[in-house]
Amino acid sequence: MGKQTRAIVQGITGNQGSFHTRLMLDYGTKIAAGVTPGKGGTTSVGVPVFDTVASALERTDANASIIFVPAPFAKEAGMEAIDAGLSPVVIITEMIPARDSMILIEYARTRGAAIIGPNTPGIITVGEAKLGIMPGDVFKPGRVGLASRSGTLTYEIAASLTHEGIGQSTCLGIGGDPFTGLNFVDVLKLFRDDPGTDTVVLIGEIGGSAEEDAAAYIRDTKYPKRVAAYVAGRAAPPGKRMGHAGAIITGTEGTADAKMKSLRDAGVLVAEVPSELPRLLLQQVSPLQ
Amino acid sequence: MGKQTRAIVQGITGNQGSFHTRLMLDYGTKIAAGVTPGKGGTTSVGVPVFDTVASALERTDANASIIFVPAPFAKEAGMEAIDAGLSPVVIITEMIPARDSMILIEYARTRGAAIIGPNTPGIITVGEAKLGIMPGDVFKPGRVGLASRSGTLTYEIAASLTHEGIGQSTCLGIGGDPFTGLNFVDVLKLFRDDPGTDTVVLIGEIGGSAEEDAAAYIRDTKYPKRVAAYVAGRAAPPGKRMGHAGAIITGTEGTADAKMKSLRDAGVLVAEVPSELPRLLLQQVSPLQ
Amino acid sequence: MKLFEYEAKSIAQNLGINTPKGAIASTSEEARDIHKRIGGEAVIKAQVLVAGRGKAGGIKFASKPDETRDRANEILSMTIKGEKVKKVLVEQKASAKKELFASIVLDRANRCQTVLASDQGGIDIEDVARQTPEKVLRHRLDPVFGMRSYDARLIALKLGYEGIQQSTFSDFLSNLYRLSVIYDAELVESNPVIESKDGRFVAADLRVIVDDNSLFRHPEFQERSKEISGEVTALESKARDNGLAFVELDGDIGIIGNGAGLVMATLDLVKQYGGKPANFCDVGGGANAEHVATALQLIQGAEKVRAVFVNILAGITRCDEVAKGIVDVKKVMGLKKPLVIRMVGTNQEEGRRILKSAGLTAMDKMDEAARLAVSKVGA
Amino acid sequence: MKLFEYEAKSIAQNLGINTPKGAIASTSEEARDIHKRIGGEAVIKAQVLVAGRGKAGGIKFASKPDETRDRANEILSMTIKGEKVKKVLVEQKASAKKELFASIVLDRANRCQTVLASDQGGIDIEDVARQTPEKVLRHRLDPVFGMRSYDARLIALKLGYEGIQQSTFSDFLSNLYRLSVIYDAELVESNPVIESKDGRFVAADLRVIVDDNSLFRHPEFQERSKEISGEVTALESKARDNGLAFVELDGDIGIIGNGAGLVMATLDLVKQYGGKPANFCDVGGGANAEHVATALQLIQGAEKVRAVFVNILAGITRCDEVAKGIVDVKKVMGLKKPLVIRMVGTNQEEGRRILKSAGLTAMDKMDEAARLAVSKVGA
Repeated sequence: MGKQTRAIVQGITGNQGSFHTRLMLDYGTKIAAGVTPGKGGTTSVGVPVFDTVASALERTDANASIIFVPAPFAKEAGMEAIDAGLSPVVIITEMIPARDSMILIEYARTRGAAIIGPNTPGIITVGEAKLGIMPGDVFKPGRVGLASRSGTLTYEIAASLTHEGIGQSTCLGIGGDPFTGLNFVDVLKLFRDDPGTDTVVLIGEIGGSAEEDAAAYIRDTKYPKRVAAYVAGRAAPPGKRMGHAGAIITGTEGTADAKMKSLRDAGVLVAEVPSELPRLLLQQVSPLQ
Repeated sequence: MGKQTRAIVQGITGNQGSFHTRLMLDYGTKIAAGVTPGKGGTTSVGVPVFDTVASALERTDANASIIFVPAPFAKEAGMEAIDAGLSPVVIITEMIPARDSMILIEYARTRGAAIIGPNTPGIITVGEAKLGIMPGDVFKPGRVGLASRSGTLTYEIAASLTHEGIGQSTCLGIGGDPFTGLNFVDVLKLFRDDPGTDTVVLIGEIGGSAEEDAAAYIRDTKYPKRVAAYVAGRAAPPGKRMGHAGAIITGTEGTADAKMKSLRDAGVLVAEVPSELPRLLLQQVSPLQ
Repeated sequence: MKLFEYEAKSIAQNLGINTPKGAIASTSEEARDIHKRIGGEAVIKAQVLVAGRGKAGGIKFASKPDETRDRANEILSMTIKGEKVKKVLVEQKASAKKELFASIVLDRANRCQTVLASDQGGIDIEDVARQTPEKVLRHRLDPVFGMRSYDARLIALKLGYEGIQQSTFSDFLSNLYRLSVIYDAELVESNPVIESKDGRFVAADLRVIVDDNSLFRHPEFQERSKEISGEVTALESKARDNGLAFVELDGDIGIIGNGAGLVMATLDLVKQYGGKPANFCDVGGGANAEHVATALQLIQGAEKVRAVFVNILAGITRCDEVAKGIVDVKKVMGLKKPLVIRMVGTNQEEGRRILKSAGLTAMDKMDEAARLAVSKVGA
Repeated sequence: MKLFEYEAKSIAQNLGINTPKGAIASTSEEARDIHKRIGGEAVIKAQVLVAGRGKAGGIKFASKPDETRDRANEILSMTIKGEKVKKVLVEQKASAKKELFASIVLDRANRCQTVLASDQGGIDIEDVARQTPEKVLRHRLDPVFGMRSYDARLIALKLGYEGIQQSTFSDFLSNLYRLSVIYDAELVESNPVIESKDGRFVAADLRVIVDDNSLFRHPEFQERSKEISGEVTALESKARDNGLAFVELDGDIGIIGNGAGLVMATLDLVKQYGGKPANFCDVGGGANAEHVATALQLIQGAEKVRAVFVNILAGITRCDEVAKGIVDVKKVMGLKKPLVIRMVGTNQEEGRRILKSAGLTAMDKMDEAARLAVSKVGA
């Protein structure tokens, strides 16, 4: 992701699709084409629109996709992008049936494509390009890589880092759904190999075991970069979905406290409240391990 | 395939399964275990029987499978073998629905397993081991690799080669169905890299384009070994299935004459009648190209 | 969406899954008649969506129809964890040779469905999993190809079944799996599965949760999901009908925010500073004035709420829209509870101007705002 | 198994595929009544399984019901390529804006299903493919995931459709694909697909061939596959009922062998030496005496057969069983035609002993045996 990214916007003619295409273009993102079935031959926000991804690629050159299509069509839109060899495929769409996401993620895995999301704010290479719906102005270039399960909370934390003078390299949402293409472990691997990133910030929440898995990975691989984290949902009761499809404590599994403990035990700097994150990073300048 | 092969027999307790397990053992094949659902804990022809391939592999060590289960269950039996990491998977079963074979073959392809068949007599590494139902005594060790779409005709031709003193390295049936795991091109690749094989004999028949594809491959890659072929079905009328599900001329496609011409044009020695094959090989001792 | 036990069993029966003989009753007389019809000893089970009905007395046994009537009467007058019991399921008590546990869950870490099974059924499976994890078998299913017969058979084998019982149990599992696919279930759980003396496997209890996101392709459940509110409180139901992600909590500080993560963090902050949130309310991305107004009206209208904290980080959402919504409520019905607003981001200046014109102010930092909100309820 | 056009269309209608208004008739009066009911101009089509009914006069048009009765009468008295016409389909003649071609075939080389489509419909598509291959679009489908909406849309786009017509045609294709999956069809072909003036796509003709190997999971076709013998000759039908792979040919030398490839090679050899095979008959692997006897009886019973050539390479099959079968026929009904036997392999000595005891001998080499068989008919 960066200056070399040229994206297709699937669902470009919808409200969200056209609105955010404009904002992505404003941020400097290269948008090669849009795709909306039945709207081929038109343009949206100045971008040429095609009926299918394959026909778009006959006329333009792209290597990534961002998807805004409604949930019932998102699985096939993702497959279409993957069949065309696009990667990453950023799926903004929320409320996709879990079974559809499960199958799509397996489809991507077996074909070597990276899916970001679903139900993600997207990904931003700060100062270069964004494939997503995040407000560009809360970020500033720097060396912190940030991955999150939520949208607005990411902007909140990015803004507070920016405010304290801590810039970011790449920020992305892994998505708020039970099944996501990239998880925290995948993202940690990417940041490990990214020379532009010194520190990784993980913003987790209740439900599932993505944070525990990340903690295990950090511990087991003696992760070479500094990691800090915040986990939302300490005040959430069990058995209730807190907005995100994936944010639910089932039985005694997936509590914020358990996640925070796992991360701390793995040497991660864990903030009690979001505003503590920049303070932790400013205090602890050098990598932990 | 050879002395290192240790096979699971799926469907070992059926008539065909037990009969041919005995013959395979007699030929020197190593049979690690048999699998028949519901018959776990028994033995068949002296071989321990398990309920599933996975449970067989907890107790024995195997790397290949041969399948005799009835057609309705063959797709899952194949998947079971592939999931267990077995390869090749030799599918003797005939009359498997084409859709099932299609899905199973894709399953194998994406998981890196080799399927021989379905509707194949199997494979024999002459003098070492056989996973199949061919009579062992028509073969004799030598340097001719033989691949065929039919069973009995293979034995006929192998016997005639043997009779003329021409031994074989490996003989296999690719299968008489429209969809087969290995096709002639795959087999040509395997024989190209086999130091024990000098000459390849292909026994084709009407229907499909396996022979034409083989001819194109031989021509395009300047295939380094001598190839001879016979194609059955010059007397077959169009639109009729000649015994094998795959042996059918559709419209003007898949005729024996067209196949023979393609092969000849690619430099293959093409026999008009089966008995001409050994003569062709004896006349033409050195590789063509 | 959780299904009632009787709904889940009705679906299951159509897929060839054995369930105990029985029927659903809305009155104690109906319950008695059902017992008469099915004979034997009966079990009367409260049909509620909350968990823990057994411990709450919502499951009773009776050997005679009149006794069933009395027990049904008792259960039908109960409220279990806030949920009024409206129906009871009357079933023949099955005689078990063995009780097992079987469920098919979404396995988030492995991005697939996973079967959990145990021969220690009928009791709390989480206890079993904690105390004797080796007693709970986990078997992952291929995300695309699902449960093949050999998957089911291997599970049956590991539970100790041979021969015909192996086939019978694997057929039972295959049918549970089919149910999960056909109905997009995020959970299918039978606890206990009863192995009867004649060798059949019977889903004595059955829980099914349908993926809410799949309801667009299950028209049969769309109406139902609106009708039955047992799972949610009246306030939650009202909020959700208005398109808000809403969870009622037992505190006194009403919370409104945009974005699930931010709202969760807001609850955490309030709690951190000694306050108790009254709810989780996410107005979502790009919320307009009307949305915000609805949320504020609902929350300040709740009796237990003693202060309201609005926390907005505007990205797609615009501060002017949020401000308009708040000001509208003030104008139309007045602000009934102390209000703390934190609002930053897109169109911040315009938003604050609108607030100011109505005599309201917004803060910059969520920490400070949270602390202020907590102080409003005197904590 | 080929379906009749009216069967294919009936299935198609249930899947939401448009077909012309019409119905099936067994008598000319029924045909007239159908025309009365549907109105407009009618097309009367012979319902046969053989190809080429159009050229054979099996498709006629009529503008009045009485005319339809007369045309139906003519067609119902026809025999097309040996197949007696028993039913006609009477349909309203569609007014076409455009005629297309669409089919979904098994793509052997690519091990998947492939869609063939063209905007040159209504004519022989093989001619189009030969003369202007660029007019026939080929689109492969994923073997596991099949036709996705974007596959269908891309095909529609390449045929020149935009906007709403693109969706309408891709829905039409998706339904043809669903038909191929639900009915395990090795071929679904509509030629022509008519684009009507009001923009609908209508399968004016429809061919469906169901994979014979899938019949075990299509009980609805199992009876039908036995009943309807239009596709096969009487002799073929009888042979297949007896478990023989059998194809009738137009020569005079009856052929019996074991293994499809060997039998094909035997036909080739006979032809090579100037003979004409009367049939393809594969008794299969492991055939027993009874099997062989049945085959021999059937073949020598056919009037056109002037000699019989039995070619056995015994592997799983045993020579003694084959010999027994032949000798049984000789004993029971006598050998009615000159018989040449080539028999080698498993239990060869025992087999030859049995033959010898009945005064028969077997040869070693198939070439020599074929030559001898040809000489028996004086060729």
